[in-house]
Amino acid sequence: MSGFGITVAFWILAALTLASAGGVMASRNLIHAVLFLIVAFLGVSGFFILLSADFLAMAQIIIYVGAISVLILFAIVLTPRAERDNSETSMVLPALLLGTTLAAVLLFVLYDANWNVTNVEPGLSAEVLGSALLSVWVLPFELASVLLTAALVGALMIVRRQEDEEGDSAS
Amino acid sequence: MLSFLATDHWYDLRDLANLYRVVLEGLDHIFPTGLVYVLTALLGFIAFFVVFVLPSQLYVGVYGERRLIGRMQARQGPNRVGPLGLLQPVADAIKLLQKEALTPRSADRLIMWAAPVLFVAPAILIFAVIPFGPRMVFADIPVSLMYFLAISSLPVIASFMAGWSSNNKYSLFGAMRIVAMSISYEIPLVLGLLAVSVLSGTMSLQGMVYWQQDIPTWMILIQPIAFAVYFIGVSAELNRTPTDIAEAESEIVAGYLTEYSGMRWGLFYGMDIAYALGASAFAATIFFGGWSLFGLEQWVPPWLIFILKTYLFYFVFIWTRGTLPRLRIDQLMSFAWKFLLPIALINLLVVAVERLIWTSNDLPDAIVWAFGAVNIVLMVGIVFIWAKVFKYDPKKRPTKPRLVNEPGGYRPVDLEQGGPSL
Amino acid sequence: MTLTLEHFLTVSILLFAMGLVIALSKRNSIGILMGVELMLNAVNLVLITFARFGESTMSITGHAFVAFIITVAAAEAAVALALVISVYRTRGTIEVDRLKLLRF
Amino acid sequence: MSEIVKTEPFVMNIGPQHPSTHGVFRVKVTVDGEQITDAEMVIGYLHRSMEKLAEERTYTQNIPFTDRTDYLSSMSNNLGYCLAVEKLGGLSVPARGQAIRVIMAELQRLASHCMGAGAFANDTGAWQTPVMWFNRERERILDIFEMTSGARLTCNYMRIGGVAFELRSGFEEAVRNLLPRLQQTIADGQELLAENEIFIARARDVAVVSPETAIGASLTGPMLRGSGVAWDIRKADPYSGYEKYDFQIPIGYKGDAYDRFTVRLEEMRQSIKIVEQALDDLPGGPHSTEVPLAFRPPAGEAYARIESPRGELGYYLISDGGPSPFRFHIRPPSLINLSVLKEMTVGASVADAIIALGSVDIVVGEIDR
Repeated sequence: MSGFGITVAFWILAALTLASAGGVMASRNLIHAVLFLIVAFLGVSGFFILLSADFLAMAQIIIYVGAISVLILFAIVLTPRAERDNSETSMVLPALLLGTTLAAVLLFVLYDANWNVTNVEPGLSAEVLGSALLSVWVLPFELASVLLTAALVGALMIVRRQEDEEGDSAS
Repeated sequence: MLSFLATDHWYDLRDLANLYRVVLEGLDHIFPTGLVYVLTALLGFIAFFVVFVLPSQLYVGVYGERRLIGRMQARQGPNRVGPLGLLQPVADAIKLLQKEALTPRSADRLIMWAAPVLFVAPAILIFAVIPFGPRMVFADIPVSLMYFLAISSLPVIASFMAGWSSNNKYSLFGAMRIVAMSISYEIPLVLGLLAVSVLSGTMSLQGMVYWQQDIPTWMILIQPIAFAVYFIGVSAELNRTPTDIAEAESEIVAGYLTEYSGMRWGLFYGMDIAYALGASAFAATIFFGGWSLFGLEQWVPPWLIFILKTYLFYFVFIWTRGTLPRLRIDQLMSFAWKFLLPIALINLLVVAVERLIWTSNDLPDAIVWAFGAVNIVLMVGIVFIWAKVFKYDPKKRPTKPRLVNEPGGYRPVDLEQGGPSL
Repeated sequence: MTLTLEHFLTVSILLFAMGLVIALSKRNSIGILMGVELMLNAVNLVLITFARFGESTMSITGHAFVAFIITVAAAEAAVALALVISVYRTRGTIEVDRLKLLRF
Repeated sequence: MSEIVKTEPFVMNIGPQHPSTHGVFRVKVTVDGEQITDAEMVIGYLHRSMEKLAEERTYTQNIPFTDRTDYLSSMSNNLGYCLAVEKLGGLSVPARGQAIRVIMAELQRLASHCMGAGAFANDTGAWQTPVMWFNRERERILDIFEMTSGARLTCNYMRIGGVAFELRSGFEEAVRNLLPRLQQTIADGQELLAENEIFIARARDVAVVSPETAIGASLTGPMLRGSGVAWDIRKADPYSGYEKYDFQIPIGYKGDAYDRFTVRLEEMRQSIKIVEQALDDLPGGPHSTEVPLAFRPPAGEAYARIESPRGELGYYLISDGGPSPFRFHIRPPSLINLSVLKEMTVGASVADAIIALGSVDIVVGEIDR
């Protein structure tokens, strides 16, 4: 995988993604953190495009940026002002230590291992993905739809007000 | 597939890609490859901007909309600056540039500054996948339908940023409303477009144009339900009346734009028009045959056909804006969830079955017309069933008050024996 | 310059580590959720990278997994935020170090 | 979402500078999500102390004050005040003067309802179109006022004992040309709004005032009639010869904002009928009785009421026999109609509160005086 444009795109995306992930970590305001998170999501979808996973890149934007981030924003606005603080607990040092160690170990493994790499474009398109989802992966696919329904109903049940339930049982 | 009369001569303006290719080849002799890459992209963008976006925005979006709405509202509209007021958009732009962009003291300065910028970027990106002609498309990617949906979910974030950072209660209201509404309307919108994609068997916009050219038909005739869902969903996403609750000027002043002034506001305004144009172009591509016009595209420049179709669709946006009142947020939400979503799901199911019948029995293309007939019947049927279920009968609903001759106390409503149903 | 597997995996490892640190150290439960989302994204990136570079006849598996992860992430976010709001309603806070009681 | 999730209530100001408070009127609402849990009316931004000022001026000099209370219907205000003074002084008005007064008052009702219906449509979000349509016709009515009295908004046309001037030549023709246009505009408004699905969804069952509440809060005008109570001063306590004309009282079904709107439209149709009848048999003779400029009514008190476009407009005067009133009090229909606003808005959403306020059709000049 080479070429001037692709290389430049990779470095820009890498810088963007990692910097905005750092922004999520560093920003004290929860709303700022979400906005950084959105940029990180967009960066990851850029990587997906670089890795010729067009469909998933678009799905990533639609779901992560269009739905999940918006949900998070909604949740933040619904909880009042005092809860918009994004500071760390006292566990920040151990967490940093653990994170660094994990990154170091994984990076060591990555550069130590002898990956069985091909540079041939596998030609994975949305059609291939679709037929795979509906043939090989049909059971997980159906399970995912059940999961989504369950999550929908579950989320509704959790946030239902107490008095609503009483009103329902009374009527 | 290209039974196209267009030649490769640069002066053949039926396909502007010819001209562009000649320029690209000429530049290739002068500049190194990497620079040509950037230069031609820039050139193409500028040409596109000058030929389509700027005139459309200024003269269809600003001037045309104001003149037409003026006409609908029994007044003149802009007619002072230049002949017929044609320089009005330019004057407006100059005025906006001169104005100070105020920032409230308690606002979140950075986000307030960044919101209009982030609002602009997707508006331009949206046009990248729209085919203006057989070869006139920036990025003919195979998932351009998904691309459109993905990009159109971005400005919501910018609107939210604008509303939240202003630190104004009206703005926050507007931001909350736009977020809630866009989540709700995204779902029927996606399902409606999915049905289109299922029937045509492609997610590429260019592929859909070719599909419609080959049958030949328009998708709106085959899938009226999908079109209805798309139109309602997109006007909700775009904040056009009757769903402009996010900047409802009679309720929350200007919604998320309350604290914006000067060119920052101008960017929001201009890009709102650009989004509406993008949605119109998208509808023209998917539902109205794009640049094809039943063979006429061989003589008339396809891009002209396409732009005219876009403008016609945009006119519908202007028209609804000039006439319809605004719905309340809970009505909009329940409309999305209780009506649009089920209807989009039913449509998807029917279309999937139709597609299955079509491909597995190897039927001729003309069968699509039969599908269209079925879908139209289905649409009418759904509307009637819906009316039955909700006992909707406009004839029995009183739109004029009762008349009495003598004053007195309360007159109870006589609901029995053929009285009005309220 | 040629981009290889290592480039992409390095990015995703760093992203994962950052997500982990965020998830472990943040006080606000929505902040923790954001860390989890970042980690999921990093994993997605790994899967896509291997689907692109790995030598396999079933490369699409990676894409299929990512599709499932995105689905699950959407469900997870919805439920998690519903929980956050529910917790906020009963306890008046969503900061995890103040949520000490096991009793509801 | 906002229905499911409980949010932190916060206070929001609607007004005094807000696109749909119809003047400088302020409602302090406490909202929980989109739902209003408390509303507090703040009035007085336009207070000009008219009632006190009127005690220093002669009866004739007070007529221009009445123009400026309900500035959208100055003719009706003039009429109400003049009726009160005439009652106090025991004066009578010649038949022609009475007919001219009726024509003017009904044209004023048309103009005012044009504004009210248009502004209400604007509150529902029909972006300026109905307001422009109705305003176009209102302008034509104001042209007729200008032709008759020399002023468009603050006409100052009625006098104690009659009207200020004889009608100009061409007046009748102008009015007769105008009426079909008005019919057409009302029909357009009916089609564009009253039969519009979205408009019905927005206004039906919103801001309901029950007949009991309406009577209990002494509402008058379209507010009361919208609740289904047949009450119209023109019928119940006729003045200026209204008993001679054939018209009907429109009453609503449920007392919601939609009923009030349609009642207003129907009142406009009835007003056209009245104007036509009045023009058809416009009596000759003098337009006014001679009343001395420094008119001194005998000591006593009088209350006269008329059906203004907004409801019962009453003028209460006490005379001590001097050239200026001892006490001058206005019963402004807007203020009393507004008293049910809290009842209508609490529990509704912000959007419905705007509809509720618009359906009252207030004029702040009259509320604050």
